[in-house]
Amino acid sequence: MRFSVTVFPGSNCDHDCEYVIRDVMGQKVEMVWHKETDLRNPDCVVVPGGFSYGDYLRTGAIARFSPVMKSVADFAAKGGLVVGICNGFQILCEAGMLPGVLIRNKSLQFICKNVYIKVEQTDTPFTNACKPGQVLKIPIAHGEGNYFIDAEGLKKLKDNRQIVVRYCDPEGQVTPESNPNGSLDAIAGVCNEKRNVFGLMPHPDRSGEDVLGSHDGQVIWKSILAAKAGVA
Amino acid sequence: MTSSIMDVEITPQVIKEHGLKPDEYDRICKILGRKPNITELGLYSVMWSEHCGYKHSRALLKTLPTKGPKVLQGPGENAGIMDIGEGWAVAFKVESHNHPSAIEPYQGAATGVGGILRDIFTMGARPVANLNSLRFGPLSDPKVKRLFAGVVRGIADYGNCMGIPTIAGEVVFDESYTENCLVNAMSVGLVRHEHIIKGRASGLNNPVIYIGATTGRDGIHGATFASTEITDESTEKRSAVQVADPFMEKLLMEATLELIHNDLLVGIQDMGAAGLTCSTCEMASRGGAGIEIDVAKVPQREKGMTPYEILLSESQERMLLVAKPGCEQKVHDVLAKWDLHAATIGFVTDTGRMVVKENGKVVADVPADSLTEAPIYHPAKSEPAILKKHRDFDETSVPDCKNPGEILEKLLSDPTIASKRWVYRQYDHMVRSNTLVRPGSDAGVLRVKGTSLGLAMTIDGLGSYCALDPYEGAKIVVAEAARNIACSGAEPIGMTDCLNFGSPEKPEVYYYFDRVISGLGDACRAFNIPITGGNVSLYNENPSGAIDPTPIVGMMGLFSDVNTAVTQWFKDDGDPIYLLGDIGGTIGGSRYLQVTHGKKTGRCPHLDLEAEHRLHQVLKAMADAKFLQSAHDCSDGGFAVALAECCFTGLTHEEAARGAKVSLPGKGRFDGRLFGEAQSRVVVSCKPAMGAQLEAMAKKFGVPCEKIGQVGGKELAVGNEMKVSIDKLADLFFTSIEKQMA
Amino acid sequence: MGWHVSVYVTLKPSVQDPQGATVQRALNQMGYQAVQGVRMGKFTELEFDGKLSEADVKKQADEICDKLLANPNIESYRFTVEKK
Amino acid sequence: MGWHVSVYVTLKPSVQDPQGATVQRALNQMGYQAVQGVRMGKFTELEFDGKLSEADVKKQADEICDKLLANPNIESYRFTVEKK
Ligand SMILES: Nc1ncnc2c1ncn2[C@@H]1O[C@H](COP(=O)(O)OP(=O)(O)O)[C@@H](O)[C@H]1O
Ligand SMILES: [Mg+2]
Repeated sequence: MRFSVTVFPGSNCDHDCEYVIRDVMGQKVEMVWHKETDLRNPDCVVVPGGFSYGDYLRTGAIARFSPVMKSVADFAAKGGLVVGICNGFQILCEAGMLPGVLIRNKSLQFICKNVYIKVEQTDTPFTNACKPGQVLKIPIAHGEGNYFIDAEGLKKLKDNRQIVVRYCDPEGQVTPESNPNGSLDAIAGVCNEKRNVFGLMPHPDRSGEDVLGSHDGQVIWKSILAAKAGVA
Repeated sequence: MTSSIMDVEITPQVIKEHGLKPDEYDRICKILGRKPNITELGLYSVMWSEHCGYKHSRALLKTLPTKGPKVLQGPGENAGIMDIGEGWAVAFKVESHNHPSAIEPYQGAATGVGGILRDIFTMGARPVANLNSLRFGPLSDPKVKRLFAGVVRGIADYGNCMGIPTIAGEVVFDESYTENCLVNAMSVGLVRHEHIIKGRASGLNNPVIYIGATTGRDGIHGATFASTEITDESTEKRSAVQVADPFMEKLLMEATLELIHNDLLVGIQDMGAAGLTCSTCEMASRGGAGIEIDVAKVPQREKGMTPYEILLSESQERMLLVAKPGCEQKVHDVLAKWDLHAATIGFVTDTGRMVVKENGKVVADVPADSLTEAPIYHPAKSEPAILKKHRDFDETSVPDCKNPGEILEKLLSDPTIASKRWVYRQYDHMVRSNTLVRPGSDAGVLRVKGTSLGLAMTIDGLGSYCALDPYEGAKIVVAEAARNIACSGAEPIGMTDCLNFGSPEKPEVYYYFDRVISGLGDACRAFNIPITGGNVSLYNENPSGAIDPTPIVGMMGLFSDVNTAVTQWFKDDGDPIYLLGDIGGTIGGSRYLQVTHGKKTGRCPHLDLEAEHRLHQVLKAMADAKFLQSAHDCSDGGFAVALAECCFTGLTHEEAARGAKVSLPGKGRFDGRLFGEAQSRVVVSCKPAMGAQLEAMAKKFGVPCEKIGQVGGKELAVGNEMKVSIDKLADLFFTSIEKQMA
Repeated sequence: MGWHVSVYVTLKPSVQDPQGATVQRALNQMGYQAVQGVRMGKFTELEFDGKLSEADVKKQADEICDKLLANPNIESYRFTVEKK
Repeated sequence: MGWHVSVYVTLKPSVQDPQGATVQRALNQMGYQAVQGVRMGKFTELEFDGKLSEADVKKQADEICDKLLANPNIESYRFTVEKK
């Protein structure tokens, strides 16, 4: 399967995405500089984490005007799979490709640690290999991962089953203590209505191998591979 | 405008304001064969400051061991470099940003990280890890809390934005640092041998190119500022705080590495302390060449800047490079890709001189190496009377402890001993997906992708020991850092150090400085660990006195097979626990004596260099043979604290806390054996089936080894003397700083 | 001569403001009990070329606010234009 | 009834503003060539208890700005007070 990873000035998890896709999952991966418009014919586009434009102004606010983002939007409009991780999620929200917005963590601090997330929806191309309610141990590393959306938006998310993953404890219970950043409804990741665009704050790119503390992130990549196989 | 500053008369007052002594001024006149103009005076002033010129330290630094088969680059470049095999090398260096952080904690610490990162990537190495060593006054002080919070956030924001994991560090809270906090930042990079590049200029007429942020009036005289004591007046001089721009630095880093990997450069140097002045004269002097630049071509942020200001500005995130002939256009193309400013501001000459023009008119013309060769001083030294008092302290005047459980709780809650989770959670320590051992164990461990190699790293300092006995204390700092590496299963291969002291012009401070350098050198020679570079920060004092003499040591360890890495926490119930080394029994200089008895005194523990070296070797051998389930050295808080940490520090890594039941070896005072800080001791555990082999191996290496108990239960039980709940201890340990900072 | 545009971006009332809440707590703890609410926003100053007409400056400033300086999901903005 | 205080915190002119510079570059690249300078600041709204006198509000607001909202090493501030 062919992945393209977009690279913005200030992206810094681009290497991690490249590594997990190519060396751990054994797939093809192209790195696409933000000034380019040709995505090089991918099956899935990954918008990686990092600090595009230093996170200056607002996370993701400047990156979304990069030339490559128009191509990513067109690709998604045609049904292509797009996944945004951490800063990638923030960029997709700013670009309007995903609903909601990510604001400062409730603690106002950057937080780097492993958390647990619960898979709420398995009928997406990004989670189809998960069992319903499966709990994944997966790291977060962000200062602005506090998901917010207005009441109407939240209702829509629920009605359309767009809340894909939520923060929980190791047993899968969603508790206030297991919500690391104050996200509304403990939302860790959402998809769009068409279910082909997915964003999440936790890092499946950093949790592909046991030596790193968890291989649970692999199931996200495996789902994407399965989705492609299903299409073919 | 320009002419008015050029006309400034060089009076004794002007010379003094530039921090130059009358005989230094005479020396400048002799070098030039005439009087310097004000711009030239400015150049000498910054380059001959303590910070850049190492006037009071160079003679002693020369005594340190710097050579070894793996050393590819020793002191003298932006960072030291060591071979680690398979065509890879590691670059590392530590640097202080104490004074700027005291004035403006967030920006000061952030720009400190920025500076040390530039030192790494200007060598052609990609930074792969950051470390930091911090010292503050007691955490109960609200001013300290703000300082601590600001410094940590500054380090976090910079490293996180750059995408470089901060994987190790240390924090100490002690009264001696209340007015002078210490912020030492270390960075580590990986480089293929063929990509190593140096900060030299060569090749007649090769273009000299300026890249990065524009030049403003910030930090002018930062270097001279870092070389004087903090007084109320210096808080006034602060007008020009440097604002960190990690995004710019990220672009600079990527562009620089691309330029180097495409073989477009002759040399490259960052602009740190003393800015354009330092980078220009150092590159010329190292390359045995000359450089001519025109300051009018320097990209400027403010209007009407004089040559003096442009040359001395310490605006951050700037670099100077010399392109290969015919590569200038390609250099500009790479920089354009990264949206970076670039300006050709001059060219390489063969005159050995640093010539500065402004719109074609010469404003400074001096021999480049006269700037990099500051005068060397051999200050007077005398042993402070207090040292004898410490040595003569009578331990028997302190009653033995009756309530070891309570003392253990108190020690684990002491902010210096307690978990620094509040700190490292703010640092991205996983980015680049190489971190195999995250913060919380004796050393951070990284893999080198595509190989079986790995690196272990740690940074340590023990100012309180050095204050009691600078020679012994310095030996212990090296030993402890190397021991931390050995506990992780790696071989200590090289070291960098940052020497934080008060004013060298005071004979007592200089005495400490001299003895500390002897101790560092002797320990490194005993362990065969070369020092590949470092930094000196003097004048860390205020009207009420100097800081404790604080050498900080950054240690690099190598794994040929990183799968042998060991962590400090117990793994399985039933595993036997051993103590390697002798339990000892003195309490002098211990954290215990300080925390429970309020006494910062006594005889500093003694370190037997040979016994310590054998310990490092046996630990490595045991790790290689995969005997070890865990290994953790006894340091602050002694045996009891080390044991407790083995029980619960795995919690940071989502591993279960485990109890242990052990007997207390040795004879004599309980408090000495439980909480004393005798050296060369490590608590290890292994799978039950490995016990006999482990004991045999210890015997072979001549290292004392005693089976003391086994892992299991919900309590830490030491003989009949102490029994405490692990959950309670873990809670105190992990939340003590968090609660104070809430 | 140029145009000086001052832009004020504020969070919509329905959006939580963790930073403002923290500042308020800190102020109350510091003894400023009379502070009953704190909201953090952004203040941006833009300098425009003097050759543009006032109408053009207003039009461009509005676009810039709408597209870049504020996120309409959570923020509102207003701005003022002065000749300088 | 209460007091509404609007605080404007800006970087001192000599201090570099990486955020502003980055936003300016972005705007220029997006086609807004007429934007010749951008400086980023903070805009904070404080609500004070209406029982305080105007003079007290001013005094407290000034202290709050100096101690907490602005960093005197690099920033300046000004504020306005309104009855609401
Ligand atoms: N404590 C020390 N031990 C060994 N070498 C040192 C020490 N302090 C400084 N050096 C070496 O002296 C040289 C000059 O240091 P420094 O001025 O800090 O470098 P930079 O120009 O990068 O700031 C460097 O090569 C450094 O490694
Ligand atoms: Mg340097």
